[in-house]
Amino acid sequence: MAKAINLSLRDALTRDENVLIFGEDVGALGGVFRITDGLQKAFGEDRVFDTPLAESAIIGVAVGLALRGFRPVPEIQFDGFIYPAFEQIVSHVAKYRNRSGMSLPITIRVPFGGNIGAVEHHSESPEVYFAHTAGLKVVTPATPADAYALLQTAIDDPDPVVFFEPKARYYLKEEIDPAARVPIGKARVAHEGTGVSIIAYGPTVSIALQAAKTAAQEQISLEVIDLRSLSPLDMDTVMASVGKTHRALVVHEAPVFCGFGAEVAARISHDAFDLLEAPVARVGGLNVPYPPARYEKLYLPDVDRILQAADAALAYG
Amino acid sequence: MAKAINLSLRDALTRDENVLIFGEDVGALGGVFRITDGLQKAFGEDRVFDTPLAESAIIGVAVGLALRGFRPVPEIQFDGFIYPAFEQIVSHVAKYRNRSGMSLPITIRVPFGGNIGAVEHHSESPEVYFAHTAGLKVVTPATPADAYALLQTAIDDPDPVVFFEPKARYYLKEEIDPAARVPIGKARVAHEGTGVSIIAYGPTVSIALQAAKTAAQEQISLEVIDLRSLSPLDMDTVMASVGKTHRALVVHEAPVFCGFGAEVAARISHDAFDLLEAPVARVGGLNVPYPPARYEKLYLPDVDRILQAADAALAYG
Amino acid sequence: MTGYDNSGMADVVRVVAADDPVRPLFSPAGELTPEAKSRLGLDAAALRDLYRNMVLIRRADQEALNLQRQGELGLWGQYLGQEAIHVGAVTALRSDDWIFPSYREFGMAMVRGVDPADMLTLFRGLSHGPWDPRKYHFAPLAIPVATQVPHAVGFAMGCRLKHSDEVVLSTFGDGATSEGDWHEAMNFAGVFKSPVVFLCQNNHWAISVPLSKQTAGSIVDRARGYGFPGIRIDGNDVLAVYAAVRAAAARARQGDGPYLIEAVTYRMGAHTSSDDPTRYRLDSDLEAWGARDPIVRYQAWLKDQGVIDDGLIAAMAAEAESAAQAMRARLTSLPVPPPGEAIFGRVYSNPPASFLREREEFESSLEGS
Amino acid sequence: MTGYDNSGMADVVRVVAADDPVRPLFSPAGELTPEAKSRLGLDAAALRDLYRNMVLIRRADQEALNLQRQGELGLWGQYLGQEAIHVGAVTALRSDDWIFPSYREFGMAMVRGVDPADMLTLFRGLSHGPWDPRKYHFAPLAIPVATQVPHAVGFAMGCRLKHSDEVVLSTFGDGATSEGDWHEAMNFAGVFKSPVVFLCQNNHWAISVPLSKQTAGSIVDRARGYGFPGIRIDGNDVLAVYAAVRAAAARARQGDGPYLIEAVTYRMGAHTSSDDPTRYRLDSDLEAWGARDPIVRYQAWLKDQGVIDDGLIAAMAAEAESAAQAMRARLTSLPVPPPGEAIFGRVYSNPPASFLREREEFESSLEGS
Ligand SMILES: Cc1ncc(C[n+]2csc(CCOP(=O)(O)OP(=O)(O)O)c2C)c(N)n1
Ligand SMILES: Cc1ncc(C[n+]2csc(CCOP(=O)(O)OP(=O)(O)O)c2C)c(N)n1
Ligand SMILES: [Mg+2]
Ligand SMILES: [Mg+2]
Repeated sequence: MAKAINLSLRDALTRDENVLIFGEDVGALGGVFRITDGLQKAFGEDRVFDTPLAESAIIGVAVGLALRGFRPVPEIQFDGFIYPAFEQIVSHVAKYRNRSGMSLPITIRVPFGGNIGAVEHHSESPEVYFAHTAGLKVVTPATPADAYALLQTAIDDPDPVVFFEPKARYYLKEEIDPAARVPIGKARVAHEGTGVSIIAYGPTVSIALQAAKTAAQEQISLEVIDLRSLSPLDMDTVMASVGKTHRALVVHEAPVFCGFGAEVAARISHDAFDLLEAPVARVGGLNVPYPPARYEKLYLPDVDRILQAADAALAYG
Repeated sequence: MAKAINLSLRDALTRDENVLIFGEDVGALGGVFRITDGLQKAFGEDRVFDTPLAESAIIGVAVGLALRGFRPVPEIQFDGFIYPAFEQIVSHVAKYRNRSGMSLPITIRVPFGGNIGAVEHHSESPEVYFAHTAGLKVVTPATPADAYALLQTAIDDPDPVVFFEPKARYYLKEEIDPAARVPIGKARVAHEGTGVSIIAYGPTVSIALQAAKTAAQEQISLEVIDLRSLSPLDMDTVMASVGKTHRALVVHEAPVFCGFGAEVAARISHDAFDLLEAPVARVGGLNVPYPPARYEKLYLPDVDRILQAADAALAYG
Repeated sequence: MTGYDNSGMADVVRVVAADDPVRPLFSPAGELTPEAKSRLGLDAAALRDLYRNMVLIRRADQEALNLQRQGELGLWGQYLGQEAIHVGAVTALRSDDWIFPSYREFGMAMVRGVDPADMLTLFRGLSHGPWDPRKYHFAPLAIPVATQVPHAVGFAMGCRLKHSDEVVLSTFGDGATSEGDWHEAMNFAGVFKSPVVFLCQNNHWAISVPLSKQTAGSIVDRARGYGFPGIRIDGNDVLAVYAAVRAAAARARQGDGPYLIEAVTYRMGAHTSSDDPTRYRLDSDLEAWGARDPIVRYQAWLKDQGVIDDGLIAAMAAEAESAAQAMRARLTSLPVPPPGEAIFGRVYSNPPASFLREREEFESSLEGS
Repeated sequence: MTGYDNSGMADVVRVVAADDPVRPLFSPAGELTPEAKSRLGLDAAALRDLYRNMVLIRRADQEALNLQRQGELGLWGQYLGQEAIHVGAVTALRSDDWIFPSYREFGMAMVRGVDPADMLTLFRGLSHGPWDPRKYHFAPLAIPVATQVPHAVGFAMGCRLKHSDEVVLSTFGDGATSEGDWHEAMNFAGVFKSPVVFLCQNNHWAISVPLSKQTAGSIVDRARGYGFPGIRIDGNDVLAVYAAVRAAAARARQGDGPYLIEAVTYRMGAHTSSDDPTRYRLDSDLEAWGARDPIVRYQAWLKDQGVIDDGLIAAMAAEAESAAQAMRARLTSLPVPPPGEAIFGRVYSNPPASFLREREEFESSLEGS
């Protein structure tokens, strides 16, 4: 996926001279995950540049650059370091057009999620903070192909997009079709099934798919929905699936309490009230600060917990 | 309620010499809402003091003061200005004990909510950002008596508490019992009823009560639950009510999408799956940035929207 | 790199841009020198215009306060006493130089040509931003303190990247300098050598917090730490502000980077109409600063120079009076935009389907009621 | 207040604390003067101890890197080249003076007596903070850059409010000075005249970003803007660091407020074990700074002074070697704390019932599996 994102940035830089990439260590180093590898060399220091160590200003100057006619694609180095920029994102990036009529075509790239054995603050899943913030669009790919295509769409979109990259999936490899586009607000059926709908996004999609594979061996059929877009949320695709399965569970790494799964569960429970044959389950992170690396596997949702929840849903009533 | 909070702060300052109050304009001015009126005069500039205009540092120094043995009660002047302090709150206030074993008995006071005819950034409802953040306790009173008693508990609590004050209810008056305490994590039944459970908190409780009164005239019986504590959430009280009514709706000012109501609705829908006779409804702010004052009444939940949702719940199926 | 000797740390020593075209124009105390004053190159008409604009914006400020007291506005924040900064700074810029204000720069916007009645609809609760920033090169008011400063710097970085020669004016209060955003933006401006003029309106107060409790050290001294020059000037002298901003803007325009101007003035009014300064401010301060009123002082000087006479003064006062009445009349007759458009209309350029559905439901619910 | 004259702005002019007990100890280039060196009042044992501690922490640093390469640690960030700062600063403080580090101050913690094997459990993924800060007066490592600086200032404000005489050491890197938190904390320290010594470890790099792209102006110059003095010193001279921190701490202890020390050094290793400096750094830099190695230089000086001989040097090297082996042995034999306690045990002092229920469910689910 890292290569796909790099290629997507490269193509955006080539296609539109107003695209700018900046952030901490994105230049000579090519980013701590090498996502911007080679881009400064190829496009020069005016298009791809390092900034001082200040996230609020990284987003704040992105606003100014957008007002001047650019398409900024700032990088926040890790999920845990987007918080200093929270005011700029919530009070300005999300609301600027509403007060000025001027669009901010900013795409904020954020590697997120755990499972990389990191020290504290490097494994956060802050997506719901942004999904709750009206005026933003929030997306996250689960595959290299989607990462390429969704990032193209995000950069072209006239509105601000927070683009969460599942860093534990950077290693995934896949053929890229440079012509492909994924619209913002469109989920996909990652795996067809009939028994239970598993709603996942970003890093948990591949876990859900593993669960589906394992379940299949026991003749249990799970459908996996990859949301891709959190805000807006594609309830049509979700409801189409639940219309088949009548059972659903949501999976994410963030703590369950007030996590994005709450919105999905509340919506399904409401919209499919008469269809549901089991309560909508939520499988997610524990309601604690992200634990030390040795314990993260116990904190994070895994195949077993998904299968248990699916079995419970199937056994319900 | 303003007077009740002022009295609660006064009593805390008197009772515990380690209690400190600081923030922007809390000294000579007594706060822009006069919540700290007279406190600096009574307790001196060492106990109650103005700070420079820097929210992140206000919370950051609160952490340092707590480590030094104080019980800081910093004030954030308005809901919309807590965002610069987001990193300090999420990465430190919420997580410091987990990494050090040292408790942070900090109570962050935040006037929140709309309906005061203010300009932009002065009517926000950011509570879910904090409710989702493990390590924090998040509370909000709806009455002067609760404001007094809950603030006493919050200040005495060894853990950090975000104390949201419904600023549009500051004018409410009520007798205060200085001996009263409200435990964190305990909701209350604000009005008994049998038809539909209305789950509210902070500024929406009084609207829910009005709705209950209006409904009563049409022989419709609504029960109103005042959560008081968002994190932890008192599901026992909520479920006891839903056990009676089999119908529920949640009301808050924040945008509905990924708002706190999503957690409440998801939980009720899950835990009361077999009891519910209607989908759990959510009545809240529109999914837009808070609008200009002239339009806020159309944005905010009101008695009519609550009654419509209650009627729909009763008519369901 | 360096061996182990004095030059061992040479690479960490950054010399502040030696060139400073502003400093020579001012006395050590921050007063514009008579010599510099005589070289401003402003003809009588231009000198009169500075006066006229100060009179116009002060009268509008007063009228806005009246409107607030009469319930026509929800809030008003006076700039009484800061007119020399508003008029001097904007006049010193090119009309295509962008200005990034905070929330007290109504006067600046007026000088830029924004219709005052339209602007007041913000304080009437009808809009969060009633003008098109592109038309006036005037950004929306920024209410969260200091958050506009990085926007100004980013815009200036963009001007440089586009090889255009506009400069950006970033204005903020004394209190704003305490915020992290202010610092981060100042450092970015220095690192990227952006064409931006930082104008601090030091009016001695941040609501009730006086400068002495707000700022350690001094604001102007901070410029040096960011690698560019700065100067503290008399903010109640319109010609001083004009001269400083013009020189700093010219310097930025020719690629020499940022400049910090600390214009010292005094907030003669309340913080806003919701404020009660009697709780924290001494009347004696007002008297002292009243004696330095920017309009009175400038008027005296203009008379002295024979550039203006009582007839003209009266005429301009009359013009300001009728402009204020016109502003009031227009404001109170402006229609209330339809809710659907006001609440949903400007959130997205490319609104999601679910958002459009919510808007439709909202609008039909209105018809319903 | 003031009339309209030069003193009109007197109230906005803050004079930087005139007293500066540090400056006289140093040459303009930031070298400790021979004269000051001779007056440090450190006996031979104390001088040897500085050397010994530098040797001990360097060897531990090397061993930690080995452990990381062997997969025993998830991450390691070397402080190679910065030992003089770690040892000099901590030695200059009283043991009850609190230290608020960032994430590279393992050496400082060792000098404070924190068990290195325990500390390494953080990088082994076993704990977010393996020591009790109260026991060592050493705060947990702060990973979000610059966020610990306001904590240090708040703690120092608290010392003053308690009328106790501890001072606080706040240490951070060159990159940290770009963050808003750094600025806000510096200003608070100045406004509240807090007993805090700011120690910038300017090692020329923030991961791959060099000082020249990080900092406009110069770090030490910023102190003046906050109303307190600062000095740039040779951070590779343990005696210089010791002298500066001791003098600045004494000044703070007697109530004269904050002081900023910019200790210039060089990061000789990678940013962390995940970093690849070959992508952005020239080997020539390393050579030049290698020639200024703090241990080699100090050893030569000690020999010169006849304070140390080859026998002692060998003995200390041997001690460091066995300490490193002991650290490795202890680390790899430390038990893995039970998950329930490690994940839930320290979140709250007063855990909500729902939280305890979740912990129980979690723990029984483990028994289940
Ligand atoms: C981030 C933030 N915090 C707090 C406030 C509330 N507030 C509005 S104006 C103000 C004082 C600003 O003082 P200054 O920067 O000197 O500007 P002035 O009002 O004097 O023009 C404060 C604290 C705010 N608008 N934004
Ligand atoms: C707020 C924040 N942003 C980004 C990072 C990622 N990061 C870790 S260390 C570092 C560079 C810090 O440089 P400096 O302050 O000079 O300290 P040094 O590593 O040189 O000791 C960065 C960008 C972080 N930890 N915190
Ligand atoms: Mg001010
Ligand atoms: Mg560094």
